[in-house]
Amino acid sequence: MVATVAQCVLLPVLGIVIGLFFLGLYRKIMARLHWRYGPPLIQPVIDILRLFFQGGMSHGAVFDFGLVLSLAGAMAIILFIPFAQWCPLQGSGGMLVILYLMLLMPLGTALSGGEAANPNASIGISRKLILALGYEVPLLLILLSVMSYYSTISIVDIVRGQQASVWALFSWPLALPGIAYILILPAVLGVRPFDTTTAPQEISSGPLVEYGGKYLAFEHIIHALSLFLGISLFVNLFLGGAANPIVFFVKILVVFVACVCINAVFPRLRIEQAVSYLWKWPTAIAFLGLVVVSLVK
Amino acid sequence: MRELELYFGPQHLGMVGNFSITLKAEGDRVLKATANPGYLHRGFEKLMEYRTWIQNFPLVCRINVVEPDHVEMAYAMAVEKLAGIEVPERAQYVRSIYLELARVGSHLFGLWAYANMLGFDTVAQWAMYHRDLVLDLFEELTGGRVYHIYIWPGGVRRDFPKGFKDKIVTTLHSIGGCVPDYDAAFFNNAIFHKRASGIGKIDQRRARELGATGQVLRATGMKYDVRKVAPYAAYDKVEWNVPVRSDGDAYSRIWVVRDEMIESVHMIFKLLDCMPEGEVFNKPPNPFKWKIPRGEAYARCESSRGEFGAYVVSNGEDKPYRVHFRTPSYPHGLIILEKLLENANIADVGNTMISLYVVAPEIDR
Amino acid sequence: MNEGLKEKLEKAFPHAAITSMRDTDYVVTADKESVLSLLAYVKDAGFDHLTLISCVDWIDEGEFELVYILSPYMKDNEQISGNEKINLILKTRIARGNPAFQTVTHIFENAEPYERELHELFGVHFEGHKRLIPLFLERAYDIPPFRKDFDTRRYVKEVFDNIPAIQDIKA
Amino acid sequence: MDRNKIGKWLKQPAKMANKYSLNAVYFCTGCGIIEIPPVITARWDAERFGIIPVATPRQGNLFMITGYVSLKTLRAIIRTYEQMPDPKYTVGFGSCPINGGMYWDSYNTIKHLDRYIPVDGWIAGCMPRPEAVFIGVTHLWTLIEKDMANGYLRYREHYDQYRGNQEKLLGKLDWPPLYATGIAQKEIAA
Repeated sequence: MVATVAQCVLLPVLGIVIGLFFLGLYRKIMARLHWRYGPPLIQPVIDILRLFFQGGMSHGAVFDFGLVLSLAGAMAIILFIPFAQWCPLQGSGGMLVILYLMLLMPLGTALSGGEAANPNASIGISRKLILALGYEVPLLLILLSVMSYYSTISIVDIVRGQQASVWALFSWPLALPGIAYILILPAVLGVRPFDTTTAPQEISSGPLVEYGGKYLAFEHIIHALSLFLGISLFVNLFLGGAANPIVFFVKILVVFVACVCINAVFPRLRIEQAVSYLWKWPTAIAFLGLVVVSLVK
Repeated sequence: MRELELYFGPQHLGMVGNFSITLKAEGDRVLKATANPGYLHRGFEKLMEYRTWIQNFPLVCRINVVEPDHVEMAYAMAVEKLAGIEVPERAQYVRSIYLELARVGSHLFGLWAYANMLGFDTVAQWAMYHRDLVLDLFEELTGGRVYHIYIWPGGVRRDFPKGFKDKIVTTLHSIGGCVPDYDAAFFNNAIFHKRASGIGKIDQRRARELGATGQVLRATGMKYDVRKVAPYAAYDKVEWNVPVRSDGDAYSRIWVVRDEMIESVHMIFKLLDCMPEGEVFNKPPNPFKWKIPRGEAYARCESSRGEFGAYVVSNGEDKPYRVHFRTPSYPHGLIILEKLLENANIADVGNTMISLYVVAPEIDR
Repeated sequence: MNEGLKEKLEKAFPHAAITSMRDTDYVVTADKESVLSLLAYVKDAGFDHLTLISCVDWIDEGEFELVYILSPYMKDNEQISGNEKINLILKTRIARGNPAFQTVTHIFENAEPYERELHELFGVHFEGHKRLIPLFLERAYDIPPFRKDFDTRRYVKEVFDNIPAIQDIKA
Repeated sequence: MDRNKIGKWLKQPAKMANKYSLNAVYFCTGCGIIEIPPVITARWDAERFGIIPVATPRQGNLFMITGYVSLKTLRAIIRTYEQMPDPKYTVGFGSCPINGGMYWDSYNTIKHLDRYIPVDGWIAGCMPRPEAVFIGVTHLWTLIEKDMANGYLRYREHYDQYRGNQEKLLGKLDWPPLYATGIAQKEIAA
């Protein structure tokens, strides 16, 4: 019991720390690919600190509520996704809860950003929701095939199943949904070529346009958490999770660096191009995977 | 759907230069776009009437920040036409090389702007780095990084310093060595093709009606280049091609820019090879007492965005009576942009604008 | 063709004075009634690129001079005919007192912003122009700023130098 | 990071965070903007010092007035400045905002920027080179350290005068005052 409570408190903190480390690493790697030195690794922490000391402006109760909702959603998912062997709420709901909670983050941002009544924000929100619609379809198919292959909705059991045999990405029928997941991973994380939501050069950072001060700081934290969550889910489902936190950290680090490299070599897509991409190859492969998995089963 | 009014600029990351477009949009679609210039209006041509002919040189180069050299050239050519000054042959070559270097720098800046607009930081940063190398050359030649004030009536201010030829060659080789990288990362990138093809499409008939020049016109297939049709400086002394494309969209324009850059580099090498020895400067009279006979002249040159012209009127005084600059961004930014943005996607506003290479200070002057 | 054009112009517009200044600049001075037809004529004759519309304030003579500069685009996409290097400078004078002239936007579509600019900076009214709204300026000026009788140095002294520096209250 | 620096971080986290996270509002106010891309990209890399451009004024705390300010831009500058949250720092970049520079006799550019919005530091030159920008930033660091970069406080204190000057030039401004004006203002100051 004590262990569970301690995990419930510590895991979100760990998630934020790792997420911020990722943000710093992201800027550093991008800088190196740009032929420059780059900021110190703790730059995101300095930025967030500065934002907390800067006065922000609220745009009403819904503005605050949406932000809190988003943050709470992100924090809650952490408790359902195993970080190595730690998963405080493993007995309750598994993947289905994760699916529900994952909707909270864009929804909270949409609520909050929409309250700011800036046209750029509303365009950004509509893009965010359309993009979410785009990747949710293949994501659902992928999750369905994984769940039906291991005949469980518990993510811990899926990890155990992989650790007993081989990583899902390299096992025969599950390789197909695995490939589909790799194809949509940049969209889930919102990195290029799928960063249409916050495209600063097009719509002035979209939903974030009216955020300043501590509100923006919270948005940065939510962004960091969402990076951590998206990669953790992938690692747990297809790269066999880990029995050891350090191994798990190394795995998410490798996936993250790969995503940053993809981010560095592509411009951004338009939203309808992004959706038509997401609904074409990833969906087709995921669907094929589902069919094959159900046949094999 | 609700109609939105959106301000694209002046404070906007995707806006290069202080310019603003007011968009009436419905969802993601632009219904009507209105260009809103004037944020950089300084009344140059009025100020020039208060300054002597030579005093105006530091002023004119500020008309275009990205590429001040072609403004100097146009004004100097107009003054030379008015006063009837001859330019030594070596100076013509030096001018050509200098202008082509400016074109390479300016196109790299444009590449930065365009890649940055598409969110392609990597290529943007490379391009800006390479532009800086070109600026280093300018700094050695003229002493200024951005504004050079190098071309004067009667030639150029000073000859190439010792060993400068080799420096040009080395720098251009180091930039040219990265062309395969640029091609692989950017120009042949599938997503760049997806984002740029079909955007801001204009056919040749329409481009002619609206007064397009430069790569906007060349991307529709016409080999119209002032350097070719009305040669000035030393452009008729060497062989070179005018790169064209036929589709007339943003993709073609960016490719024309790329080909032009490569063509410019080749041209610089050829010009360096056959450069004659001699003087580079026919000294004009004492600038404080220099009076130019009554008359008028229109001189034009091909800047990196299109035809740049200077219309100068003198009434026999030591100051110009009236100067008016024809800038390529003027029709591009005020007419063509408005027409192309109708029914475009909001995501393509900056894309269209930068592919037309609209430079705001040129419009406002 | 160059000489041919000159003769043709002289025939069609006997009142227009045509002087060839240098080998590439042709100056045509016309009265203001014949400018529109002249523009339409030279457009058909190949000068289909309106490069610039300018205005010169001849204050001593009490006249504005409108200047239209035209040059030909290439007829063919590939071949240069040699005419392209010609600049046709077409000039006409209008009275300075109440300056008004017809718009040429129906002949050259790209004349629109040029005429807007001249309207704003010189106060020349172009009849038939659909959008004569301000282009550059933020403040209203009594005299349009590009006219010769507008002294920008005096204006700067009157307006900008009269803005006081911020006084520190505490001190 | 040496021990001295860590000590500073612990003592004055707000100041240190403000110093090393200067997020610049990317507003191309004049021709000085041509030197900003080199500053923030590969050759000079301002991100080493935590300077990056941000998309909207609400997210930034450093406002660079890059070059001459025409009247139309002044209006946009005031709006942008008032949207930025405190603390915010303004840097006048180039000679034109200092005293008009080479446009001293232009009818459409303002001559002294500090009469309309408070300015914390100047970088002289036309254009200032990228190195000058970095020197300017290190000076700004010193000012922040010594609590002397207090333009936003001055703006609040003398808002009557600033608003008066702005309205003198631009006519009646079509947005409400940021702070209370008139007698209430003087009470705040007192």
